[in-house]
Amino acid sequence: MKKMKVNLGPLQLNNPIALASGTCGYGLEMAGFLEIEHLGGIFTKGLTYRPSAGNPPERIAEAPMGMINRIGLQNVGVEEFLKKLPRLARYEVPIIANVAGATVLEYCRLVERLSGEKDHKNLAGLELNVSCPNVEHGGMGFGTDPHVLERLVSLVRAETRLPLIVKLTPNVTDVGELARAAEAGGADVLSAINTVTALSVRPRMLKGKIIADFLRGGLSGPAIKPIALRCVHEAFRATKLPIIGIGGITSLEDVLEFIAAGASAVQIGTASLVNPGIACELVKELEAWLVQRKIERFEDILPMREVFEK
Amino acid sequence: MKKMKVNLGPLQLNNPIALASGTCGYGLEMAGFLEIEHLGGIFTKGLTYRPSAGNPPERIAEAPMGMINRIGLQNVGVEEFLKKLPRLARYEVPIIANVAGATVLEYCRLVERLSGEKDHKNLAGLELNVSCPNVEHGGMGFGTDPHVLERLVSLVRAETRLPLIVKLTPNVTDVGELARAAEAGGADVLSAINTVTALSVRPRMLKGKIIADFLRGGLSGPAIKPIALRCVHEAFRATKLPIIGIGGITSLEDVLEFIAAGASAVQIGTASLVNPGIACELVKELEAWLVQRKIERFEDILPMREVFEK
Amino acid sequence: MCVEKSRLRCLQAPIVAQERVAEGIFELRFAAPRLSHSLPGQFIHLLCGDSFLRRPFSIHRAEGEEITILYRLQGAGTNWLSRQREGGLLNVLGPLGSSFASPRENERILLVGGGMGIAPLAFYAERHSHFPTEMIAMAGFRSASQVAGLQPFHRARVPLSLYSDDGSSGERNRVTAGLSERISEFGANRILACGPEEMMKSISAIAEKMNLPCQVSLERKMACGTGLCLGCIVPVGNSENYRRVCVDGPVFDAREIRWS
Amino acid sequence: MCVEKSRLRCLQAPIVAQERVAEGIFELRFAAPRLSHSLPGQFIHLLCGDSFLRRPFSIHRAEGEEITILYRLQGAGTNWLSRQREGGLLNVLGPLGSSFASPRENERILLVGGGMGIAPLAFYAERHSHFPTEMIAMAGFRSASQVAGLQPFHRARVPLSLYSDDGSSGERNRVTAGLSERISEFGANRILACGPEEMMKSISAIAEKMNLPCQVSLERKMACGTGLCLGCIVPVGNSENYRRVCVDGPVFDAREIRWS
Ligand SMILES: Cc1cc2nc3c(=O)[nH]c(=O)nc-3n(C[C@H](O)[C@H](O)[C@H](O)COP(=O)(O)OP(=O)(O)OC[C@H]3O[C@@H](n4cnc5c(N)ncnc54)[C@H](O)[C@@H]3O)c2cc1C
Ligand SMILES: Cc1cc2nc3c(=O)[nH]c(=O)nc-3n(C[C@H](O)[C@H](O)[C@H](O)COP(=O)(O)OP(=O)(O)OC[C@H]3O[C@@H](n4cnc5c(N)ncnc54)[C@H](O)[C@@H]3O)c2cc1C
Ligand SMILES: Cc1cc2nc3c(=O)[nH]c(=O)nc-3n(C[C@H](O)[C@H](O)[C@H](O)COP(=O)(O)O)c2cc1C
Ligand SMILES: Cc1cc2nc3c(=O)[nH]c(=O)nc-3n(C[C@H](O)[C@H](O)[C@H](O)COP(=O)(O)O)c2cc1C
Ligand code: FES
Ligand code: FES
Repeated sequence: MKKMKVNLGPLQLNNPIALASGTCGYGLEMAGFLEIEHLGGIFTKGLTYRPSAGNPPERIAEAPMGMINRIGLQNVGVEEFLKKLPRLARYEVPIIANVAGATVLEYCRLVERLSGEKDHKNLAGLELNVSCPNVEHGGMGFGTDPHVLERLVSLVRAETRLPLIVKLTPNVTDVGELARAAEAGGADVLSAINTVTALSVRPRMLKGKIIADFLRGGLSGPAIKPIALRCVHEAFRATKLPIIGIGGITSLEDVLEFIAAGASAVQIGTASLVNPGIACELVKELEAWLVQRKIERFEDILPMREVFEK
Repeated sequence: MKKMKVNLGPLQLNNPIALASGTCGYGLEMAGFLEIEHLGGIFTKGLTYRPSAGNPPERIAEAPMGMINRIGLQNVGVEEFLKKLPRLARYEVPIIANVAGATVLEYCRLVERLSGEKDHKNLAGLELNVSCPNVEHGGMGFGTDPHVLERLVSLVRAETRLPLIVKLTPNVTDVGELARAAEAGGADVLSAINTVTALSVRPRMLKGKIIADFLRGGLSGPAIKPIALRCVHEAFRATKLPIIGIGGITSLEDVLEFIAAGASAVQIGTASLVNPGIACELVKELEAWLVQRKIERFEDILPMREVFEK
Repeated sequence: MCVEKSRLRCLQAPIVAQERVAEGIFELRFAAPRLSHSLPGQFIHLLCGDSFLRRPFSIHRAEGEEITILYRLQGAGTNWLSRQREGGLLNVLGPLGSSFASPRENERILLVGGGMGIAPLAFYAERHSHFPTEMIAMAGFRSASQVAGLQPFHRARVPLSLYSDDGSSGERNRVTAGLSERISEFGANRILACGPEEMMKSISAIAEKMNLPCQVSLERKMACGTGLCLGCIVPVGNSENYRRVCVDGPVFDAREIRWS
Repeated sequence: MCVEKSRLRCLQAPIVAQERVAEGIFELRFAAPRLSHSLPGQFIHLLCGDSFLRRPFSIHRAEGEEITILYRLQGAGTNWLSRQREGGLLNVLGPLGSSFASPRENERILLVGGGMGIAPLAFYAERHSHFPTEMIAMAGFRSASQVAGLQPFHRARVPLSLYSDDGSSGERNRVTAGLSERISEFGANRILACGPEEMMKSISAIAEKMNLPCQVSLERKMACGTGLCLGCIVPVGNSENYRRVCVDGPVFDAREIRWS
């Protein structure tokens, strides 16, 4: 559907509904559940240079209208990943690699490796996951300090001509400041948000005292939607970059809320874990919604920045 | 019930279950719904020196497992408040005034006014609400910058001998850092958390574009419980102060989770808006829980700090 | 321990009947002896399935031990409500809020309702039907398919004029169109109104001009419904001053409201 | 477009029957023709009311167009499930996961189940009852009041030994206590086990010592159940290596698992 295409600076998605990193494997895993070729795009599982086993169990806990995960970056590493790309290519759906590292160098090497001539053809863009613990700065994420973030983005930018998306974390005092840092560093697009840091506590008694099993990780799902909307809107006001909204989307109404808040496209994350076919259902619903309103192209409804700047 | 008493440094609550600020008026409003005298304590509506009308409507929106409010600090002002105290005194329940200001001076004058000899008798403590916009520092909350917070707390500390509780906001990069700042400033107790900044978006079409009615405010209710637990635990690890846990508590299980995470008592907020009698129900359930386990005094189950410090 | 006894608790009320009475409009009846003393204008606050906050609904009838509400499908909450069946339990908080002033002898009261706003007025008519007072009612709906909640007026023998936006039921007009004439004809000395805000604003202006006491019942988004959250405010008086619709209202003296 | 057809969609399955079969244990039957080809060991993933994540349950029976699960009350999800009635709809995703290897001719298979772990083994016994293979089963429960899910063994004429922690039903012992003797007596050449992790760990050790192939069905907290989230991992092999219980399992070769 040409009419559904959406342009985010240099990044073009087939339609505004994409799959979020970490909830759709490398894309191919979704073939059993939906029509991959109908998706707006696929953001693959967080990739590191080398294969990584991720965190030991337990990794997940349920939460009110959401879940907490501490998967860590279990992934096949860049070489295996590159082998998967040709198989994905036949679906003609934009693939965006979600990339992560523990050091700036690791990010750069990974991005460089992904940006070779050949892979350039199979990859539509790179999404920088900056929520991972930053071993160079005492474990705080790369995405929480504007100086650290701007430097990372600019160094990564130098390594690639692929569209560069910076994925913002909500776990900061001022999202707008970080959004500006990403823009200054040379990001083409912002995506928001990654998970909200949270703790699951299972209390039990031990020798008359109350103690607990803890699971610290990232909260996702509908519970964080109002936080995600706030962050998207703050990023929207802080920069001129196009934005991909993420966080708790489960319905067309949610999609429209993110678009109204300033996003030009969205990613579906946790919702796919509950209903693996949901993204394609939403694409169909959005299409029907546009048809019903006699709207020619999806992009026509995107609010102009001025609307918000009153 | 003596056995339910809990000591938080100089602050003593009748039991670990208190009412959170902004969801129980000035306490008297609750008389129609529960036995005030059975409560652990009452944290009254955010108070400013002068009466304040708060924000214009709309003020609330529903969210998945929660709500967003932007009440602002609608309150009767300190003089009217002081007149209410004697009527509350007969319930023999600790009353803690939640205090707020737009400037450091306003905080100090308010705290001074509340700390006179006579009122000292009727007030069990003061809770510093540091989430309000700080007009001296460009509207960012007093609770988001450790230097600003430490200075505020120490200046307020100088004005009062009442137990001083600092209420932490979750809208920061590093809750532990703010907790340490509050401790350094002279806080006796920490409470956590205030609401999480969020946005409610109601999209609609205008001239073919999607636009929205926005309501920016604080998210509360079960949706934020995992975030609140994380903040409580971070504050617990960062300081030696006793902690009052707040955020999304609706059941005894929730209460135990907060205690296992490091809180010595809790406040019930949004849950009272859905079921105004819930706090007293929880007090009864907790009592029964202790009796069933043959635990003499509530305080016996509180985990020692060492438990966490492995 | 009188206070103890009168404490408002949430109650679990069994559904007695649920009926679709018009297009997207339902009547729901449940047993709640403790609510039998509810007054016309008061509302109940209902938990509706997964929805986090309660939903307010005017009491439409309180007869014996049974309470009836009349509601229109709107969103998730009312959708859930419409799927509940006889025997199911409702979590009810109420009765809440203020009520329409009871009639005084020989008053001539005009009731003006729009849409679901008819619900509390019908309760008023029925509750006071044996009182020596004259009442007439005007009711406006979008179209004939939306007409509901009128039985109580018939039972109370309160004369009723119907209006609709499309003329499919009664006069094709707004209820407010012929209001001044109606007031004069009937010789009304009090007006009670409930319906869309625009309608109540107009009625309120007409009442003020004709110097008639007028009460309106307002709707606001509510969280607690019990006065605790300060979420449901309406501007009153001339300066920056607010009152809570849930406990200071929903029924207000029309002159008090600062209409927007 | 074969791929199209085999795509796994959530389905709305009407409940045919729900029955309490022991203390806190229920059997739930629903109609789902598309699941009739499910294999013993596979599971379904169910939405349970307000609970955000689905809940996994082994398939206990697949007969005609109907699927049966056997479950124990545990928390909010199973509580909701137990309140559902005939005619209600279940949101089902499945069948998911791996299955127990089908019997080969003249095998002698020992089925060992603990608690709800009996559910998939009973399915195995019944599904393969007409196959020329010998099976016996050992089933352990906390007490007589918890015994459930054994009918399929009877129907399949698979000899069954019962064990219980308190001796109230069958032998007062763990199923694992006399396992080695049992294996020898029967001359088992394969073991299938499902139950508490401790039990499966012991069985796995015994099988290894006796050099018998053994498959175990593991339980892990799951989010997706479809291999997407990497939440349900189990350590395998010798190094830092994980497999997903939901798609690589739940049935694993016991030697593969790195027991903790
Ligand atoms: C005092 C009072 C009495 C009422 N009496 C009736 C009645 O007798 N019959 C009837 O059909 N409706 C009545 N309403 C409106 C009724 O409360 C809403 O239709 C209902 O809350 C919609 O809920 P929903 O989940 O279906 O809709 P949604 O639109 O999904 O609700 C989303 C949120 O908006 C709120 N909301 C939506 N519409 C309204 C509204 N019109 N007024 C206030 N809040 C709203 C909901 O409570 C909820 O918090 C009354 C409202 C008030 C304040
Ligand atoms: C492959 C598989 C097959 C299963 N088959 C059966 C069966 O046939 N019969 C049966 O009674 N139970 C079975 N279980 C366990 C069943 O999934 C849990 O009892 C159920 O999820 C409990 O949900 P709850 O909301 O009632 O409990 P809660 O304790 O409130 O659940 C909280 C969370 O923990 C998870 N959880 C709780 N207990 C378990 C458990 N034992 N295993 C995995 N996750 C758990 C829930 O899914 C949920 O995410 C199976 C589990 C797995 C993984
Ligand atoms: C199980 C799981 C794994 C995730 N893994 C990644 C990841 O590898 N990289 C990343 O940037 N985000 C990851 N995320 C975050 C999501 O992409 C998304 O930003 C977040 O979950 C919020 O969206 P949602 O509420 O729709 O899930 C993960 C989320 C979940 C639930
Ligand atoms: C309607 C409303 C008003 C509030 N007003 C105040 C306030 O005046 N001062 C304050 O410190 N916190 C205020 N809060 C925050 C609560 O005290 C509490 O910290 C927060 O809601 C999280 O707890 P909960 O999830 O149990 O509601 C308010 C919360 C709500 C919902
Ligand atoms: S709804 Fe909370 S004060 Fe009215
Ligand atoms: S539960 Fe998600 S991978 Fe297994």
